[in-house]
Amino acid sequence: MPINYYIFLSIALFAIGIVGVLTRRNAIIIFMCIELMLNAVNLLLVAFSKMHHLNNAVADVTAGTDGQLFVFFIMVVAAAEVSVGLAIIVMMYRNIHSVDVNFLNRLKH
Amino acid sequence: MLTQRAKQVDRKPMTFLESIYLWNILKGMGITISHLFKKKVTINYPEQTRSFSKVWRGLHVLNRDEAGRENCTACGLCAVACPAEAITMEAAERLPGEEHLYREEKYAAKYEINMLRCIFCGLCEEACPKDAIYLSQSIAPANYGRKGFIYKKEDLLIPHPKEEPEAYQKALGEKATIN
Amino acid sequence: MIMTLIAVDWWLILEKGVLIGGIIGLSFFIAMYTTYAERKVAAWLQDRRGPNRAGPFGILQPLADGGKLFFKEEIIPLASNRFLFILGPALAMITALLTSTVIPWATPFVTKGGSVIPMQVADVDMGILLVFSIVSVGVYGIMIGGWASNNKFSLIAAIRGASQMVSYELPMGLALIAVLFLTGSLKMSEIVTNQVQHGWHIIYQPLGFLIFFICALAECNRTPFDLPEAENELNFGYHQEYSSMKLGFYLFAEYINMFISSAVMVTLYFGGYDIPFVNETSWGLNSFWMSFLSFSVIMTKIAFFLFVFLWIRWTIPRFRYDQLMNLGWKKLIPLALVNMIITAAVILLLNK
Amino acid sequence: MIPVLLILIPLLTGLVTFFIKDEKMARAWSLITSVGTLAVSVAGITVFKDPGNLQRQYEWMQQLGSSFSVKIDGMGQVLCLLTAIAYPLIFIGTWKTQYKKAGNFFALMLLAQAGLMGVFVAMDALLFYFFWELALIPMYFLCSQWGGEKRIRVTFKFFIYTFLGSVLMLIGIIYLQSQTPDHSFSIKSFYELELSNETQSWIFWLFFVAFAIKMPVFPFHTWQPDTYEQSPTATTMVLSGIMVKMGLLGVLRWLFPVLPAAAYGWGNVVMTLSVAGIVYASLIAIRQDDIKRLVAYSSIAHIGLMCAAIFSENKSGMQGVMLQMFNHGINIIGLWIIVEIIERRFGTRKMSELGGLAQKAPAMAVFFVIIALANIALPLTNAFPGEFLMFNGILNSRSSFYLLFTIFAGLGIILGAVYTLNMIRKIFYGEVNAVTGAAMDLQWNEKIALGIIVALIFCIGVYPQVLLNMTDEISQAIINKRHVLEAISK
Amino acid sequence: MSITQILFWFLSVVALFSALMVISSKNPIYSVLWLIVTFFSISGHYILLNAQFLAIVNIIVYAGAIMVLFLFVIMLMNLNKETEPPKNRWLKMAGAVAGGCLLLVLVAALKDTDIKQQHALVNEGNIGLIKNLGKELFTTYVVPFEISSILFLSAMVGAVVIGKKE
Amino acid sequence: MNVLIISAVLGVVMMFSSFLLKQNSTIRNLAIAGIGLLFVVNALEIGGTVFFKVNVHGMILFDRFALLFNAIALLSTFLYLVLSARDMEKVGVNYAEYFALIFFILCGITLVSSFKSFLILFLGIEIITIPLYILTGSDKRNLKSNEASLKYFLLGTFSTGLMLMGIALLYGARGTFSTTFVDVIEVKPSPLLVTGMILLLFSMSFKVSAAPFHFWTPDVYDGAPTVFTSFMATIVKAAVFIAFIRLFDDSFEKLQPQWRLLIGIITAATLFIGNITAVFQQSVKRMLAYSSIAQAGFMMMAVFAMNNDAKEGLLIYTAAYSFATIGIFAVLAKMPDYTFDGFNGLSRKQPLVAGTLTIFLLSLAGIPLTAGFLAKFYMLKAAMATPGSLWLVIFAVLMAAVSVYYYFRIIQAMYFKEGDASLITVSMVFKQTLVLLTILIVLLGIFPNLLLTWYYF
Repeated sequence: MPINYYIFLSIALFAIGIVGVLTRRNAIIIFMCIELMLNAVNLLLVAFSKMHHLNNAVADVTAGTDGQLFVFFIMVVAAAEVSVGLAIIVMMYRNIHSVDVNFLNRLKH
Repeated sequence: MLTQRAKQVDRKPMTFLESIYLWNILKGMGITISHLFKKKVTINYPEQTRSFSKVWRGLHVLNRDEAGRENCTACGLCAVACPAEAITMEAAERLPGEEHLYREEKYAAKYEINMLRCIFCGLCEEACPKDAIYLSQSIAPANYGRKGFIYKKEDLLIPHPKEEPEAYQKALGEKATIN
Repeated sequence: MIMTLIAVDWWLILEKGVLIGGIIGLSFFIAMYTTYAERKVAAWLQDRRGPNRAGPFGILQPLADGGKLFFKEEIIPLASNRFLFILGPALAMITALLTSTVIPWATPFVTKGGSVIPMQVADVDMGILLVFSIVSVGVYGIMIGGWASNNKFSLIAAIRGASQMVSYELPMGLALIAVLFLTGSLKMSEIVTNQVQHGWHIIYQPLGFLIFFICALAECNRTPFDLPEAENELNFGYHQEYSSMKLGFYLFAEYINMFISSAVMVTLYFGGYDIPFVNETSWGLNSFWMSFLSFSVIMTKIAFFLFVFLWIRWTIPRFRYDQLMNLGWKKLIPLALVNMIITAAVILLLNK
Repeated sequence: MIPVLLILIPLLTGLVTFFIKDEKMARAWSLITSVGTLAVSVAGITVFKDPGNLQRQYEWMQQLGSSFSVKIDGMGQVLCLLTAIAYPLIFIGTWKTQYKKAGNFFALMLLAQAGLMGVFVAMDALLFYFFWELALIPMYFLCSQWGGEKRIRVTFKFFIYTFLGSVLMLIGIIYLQSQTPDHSFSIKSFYELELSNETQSWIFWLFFVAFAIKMPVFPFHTWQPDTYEQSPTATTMVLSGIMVKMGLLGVLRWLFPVLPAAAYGWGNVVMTLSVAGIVYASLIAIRQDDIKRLVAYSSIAHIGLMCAAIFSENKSGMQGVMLQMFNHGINIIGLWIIVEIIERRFGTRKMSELGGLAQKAPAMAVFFVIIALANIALPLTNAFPGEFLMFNGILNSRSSFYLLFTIFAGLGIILGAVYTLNMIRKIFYGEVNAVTGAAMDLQWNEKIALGIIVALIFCIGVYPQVLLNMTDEISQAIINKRHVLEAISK
Repeated sequence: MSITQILFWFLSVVALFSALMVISSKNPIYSVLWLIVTFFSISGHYILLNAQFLAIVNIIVYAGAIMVLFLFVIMLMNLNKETEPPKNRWLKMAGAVAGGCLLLVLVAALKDTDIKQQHALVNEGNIGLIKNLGKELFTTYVVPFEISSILFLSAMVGAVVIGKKE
Repeated sequence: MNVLIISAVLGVVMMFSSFLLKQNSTIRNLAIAGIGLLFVVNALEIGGTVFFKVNVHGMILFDRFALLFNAIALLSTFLYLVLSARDMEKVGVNYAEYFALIFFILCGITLVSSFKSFLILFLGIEIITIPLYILTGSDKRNLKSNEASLKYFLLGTFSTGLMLMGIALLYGARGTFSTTFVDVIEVKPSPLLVTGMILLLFSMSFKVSAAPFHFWTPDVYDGAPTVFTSFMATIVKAAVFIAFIRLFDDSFEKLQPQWRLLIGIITAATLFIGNITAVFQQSVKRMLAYSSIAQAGFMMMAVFAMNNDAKEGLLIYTAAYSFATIGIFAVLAKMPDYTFDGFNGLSRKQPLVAGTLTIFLLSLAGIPLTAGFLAKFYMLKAAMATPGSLWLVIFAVLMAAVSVYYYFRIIQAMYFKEGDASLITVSMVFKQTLVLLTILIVLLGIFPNLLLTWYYF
């Protein structure tokens, strides 16, 4: 597959994620859109890793492995982030019974 | 204490081995598996019925004498004795020419027992001076409506000893031998 | 386009199709008869006889049950979410069936032409991990169903079930890692081959097996971990609003899960299709009988495990929810970790 | 060693003063130490004036190219002497003024003195900047803490103004440093810089704004009257008597020789501003009723004259400025002392409420008149030679508008005479009213202070040669440097 | 069109469509479900790229753990109803436009990248298999691996701090 | 390496201490001793003693710059704990866990100050931010704290997403995650490279709260418990700046034409927004938040200039800024009233505290003889060395002059206004530490070589 396709696909996913972050008000959905962004990155990294593998496999059999490992690390971190993030959201919900980010304006005054 | 099976409750804190329950679970599983090989106590009911005890009180039967005449004189003692007030009846005068049907001059034109109320205590049997009602060894079959549980005289009457002797004998059951 | 179609290895597709069909059929069959066995075993353990009316010894009972479920009225609650309400049981069923893809059911079958047909739908490199991934997705069936019912008991049950499954996946995976230390591969086929060569893993990993087994119970929502269906607390659990075949799917999915998890356990710890103490390859059986024999061996082992599932169900009372979580997080996970570390240490020592 | 001592004595004694709780003690202690500083300063001029004593260099922040390099040149001598004299005068003159937390007050005063001394002797741009700010901070605290009602806002304005100016200067300093071949901040490297005309011209403003704010020159002066008015008088004395000289010194030492082409190019503009400032400040001063504000505006006018004289770019002007820096400091301190007395005695600074003081307090009247006349540069007073030299300088400047500048500057002098005499008339003559009725004459400390000032006024008025000798060499050097560079830049 | 290409386009369309549904669904539960679909299609892409390990891990971690948590939270909060009050339409539009612009900019920037002629190896190459990844992970990348354990520890402590009732 | 490993271990120790140790004071002392230990081992590493020889495969490099910054961060943390550890008790019940999180953050700080691979950068930043989300929200009953935490979390993860996209694009262009730039840049660099670089720039700006990505900062700093605001506004922010400059120094130096102007604009915007908005604040805490943005603008100048002076200066800046801000926050945490008026007349009640506070504020404002001046001086000097940057420098000093306004408001309140501000009990140690901080600031302000000699050791 031409690498271009993967670049555009993941950028599109990334942009969709960003649009979600910008337009939605529900904290959980915003968070999900962020996860979507991370996944777009993951896809791109894997595609690149295979690209580099194709280019450099002769010189280095493991060429491109690092890209996939990075994806692995991103997943690991995302898992940790989710646990913390949801804990925060739940804590918030316990207090104000809403996850609407538009209510997050108490700090403004 | 009588059975000597009571056990003092042990509230000591559990040791580590106890607290993982493994041994106890295995013990329990041993108990259950041992039952796999035990004799099954179930009876294959319709094919195989369980014999009733001698004193079993089953469905009511309105008795006839040897000649097939009804014993009941509609005296109402059974209805009075009934603690559940399940029995109602209407009396009628025996007309001439009906002597082969009824033993006495008075008979029950209508005799109903509401089986939903009846508690099968057998007091009606005790009260009857004519030996007209007794509790057999059969059980009330299931039914779809309430109506069906109000047993009419026809449902209660014992088959005619002359016309259907086998059915009569069967309905009589072991009661016959007692009497 | 045509060239592409021609280029496809249709024979392979056919072969796999047959295999898949066979396994699905087998799964259904086993599941059906596990319901029967459940009742039978329950009866036996309680000194009863169990179903014996439909057919000789009641062996047609599952068919009767199925028929009954089929012909019952389909009720979809008005306030429920219609699409998800249907999706729930479907997902449960799909995930339950998918798991069987990587299990090697028998020794490979060699045709006359010399081509080898593995008795395994796909010998994936990730093997056991695939099972895990599918199992982890299986949670959705329960959650979606429970939520879509729009009934708080269902919801609570669904959440209980899901959290239970998520929690017990961890010790399960950790216990598994110790096995993977031994085999050095995630491929199911290699795991089995390794056991054929070096003896069953249960010898090396008794503790690991125990943990795995307990987790398998929890994953299948079986007693003593059947909290999602705790009738006396939650009416009927997450499938309370379900009726007819949708309910049937849930129930079936549970039994299929039992079957598959037994198969996985057998494959991982009890040598898969291996017959213990003998070297069956030396018997000189032809390939078909060899496959058949190994298949019956694995099925026997699975049957044993299914029996153990049932046996446990009728022995041990249900856990309380906090006990369940305590067991999972505070006992099993540390235990599994210790097991893992010890295994690793021993392997390192022996290799030195 | 002398310059280091000049900085260290007030710095250390100032820090000590923070811990003196008793007011009397603090006052006496600071007076003694300031006299000590004066002694050192005088020693520097008289006994130990060999270069080895007047110059010191220590390693400090070599990586940045900066060193602790201090030196007292002729201009430094004048200004250090001024600072050293002024402090005892201030302390004596305000001996009776009560301060809350006097320890802190005097400590800050001494710290400011250390900063001022540092500015006057620093021969390293970064060091110069350090002391520039160091002098400012204590002044800010002094004005804000012990000042009048509106002190906080006003002094804050003052602070922001000066700070803004100084950071702009900092940019200039950094830029110049980056241009020096050895990446050094030393004044020597700066002097050796040869920058293009365009570069010079924008850096000029970075520096000049800082100095102009400090002096203050006409459009940058708005902080000054308010601050003088609101500050405690002792602080005002430091501000107007010594601190404004920082700006002048900056122009003379750091601007002119370093950026000669720009100074030449912008000379007309600056002179125009200065002269406009003279007239403007004088006109406003005439309208003032508040003595403090009047003196403040008169100070603007005087400084404007000095600034104009600097940019006249000849030796006469330069020397005049250096002379006048000293004289202006002395005179204005004298004025402030009297203003302080009036304010303390009568609780008002409004001329319209005063009157007839000559009868009640003749000694004060005498002193005041002398000082006021010195302020308008009557012959025989100290300001006369200074102003004479400055006018001479402006008249001889190579600016094509020299005549115009001279006329307007002269107009400023005349106007100065108008408001000064008017002030004298209003305060000391006329009817004695309720406010001034209970007036009493000067007390011993005021007499001492004013006596010294008047003595100085006359001494220098009669024999300014002492100061002229000191500044002769340095002003020549500045001019020479300029001429050399002008030749190059042509 | 080979099978691979067909699969690629199919998975891409599914991924994009479901991603769009994630951000446009009114009901959060649907968003979660659509997101799961997206993850599956991305996993499909991984398989296409023969990154099997990542495909599986993606499902286990994202679909199997992370999204379950999301679903949990949403269900427990009972957000199934349309709780999101209508946002300022202009703001929404602005967000969409901003995102679109970003997309455009990125696409424009990367349109003529020098590597556009290059290909990603599909269906082949074994670097995505667990053996290779594992070897690399536990030799070269062992330090980051250990570091990520610190990350997890901190997340764990954090979740306890936040979640524990006082 | 010493610090990285030992602080991770100490974090675990603190985790367990929550149920092993009963006394809060014991936990606190343990933590402080731990930081002291970390400082010592870091000093040993500077001296060449490395306890752990780990093959990092070129992903981490503990060079002088990193170690020196670690020393600053550890010293700041040490002082911070001495000053504020007691105040953490008021935040919530999980006393030991807070310390554990701080130790974990220190791990992250050592990582971001020494990374040589994007992977480490990513992990380091996450290790820093994830505990910070928690600490921000640790005052669970306080709605503001909750909100701050959520806001911080959402925006933080969002920026992480941007960063990862940037890293991915860079990987696509170069095929490695190493930050060292070996490629020869052609006349027109690859669009992938530039796009990735810009995304990284944006996300790093997010993390250091540079405008226009700063908007989370005031809310988060305001909402977080003051003790933790202190930590995150100083040490953490400084660490991320170190990462920022390291990243751009290592990776993107050759791309300078592409980013110089952008960073210049970001710097100017940060300075402008930070300073101007700070002027209008009524709450000191919020003012400090904006001031931290303003200071970030100055620190951005180091990235902008990217020369040796910038690196040295950033070290000084981090030290100066951290010391001063920690001190101010420590005092603020003891104040019952966070408005400016709350400080009225503090000098009469607590002359020593007010005095030290004044020095801190002067340092932040950049008055000479304090470290803050030299820090700003270095920044200006570094920026000046880059051609065509005069506008930025002039703008920066103008903004510095503006900053004086709001810093001096506190001084005015303390010294010149009437009022009876008082602190909640302060111990002797607290005061002594404040004095120590003051001495450090002044010493650094006069002799920056005390710090910088170690850079060239």
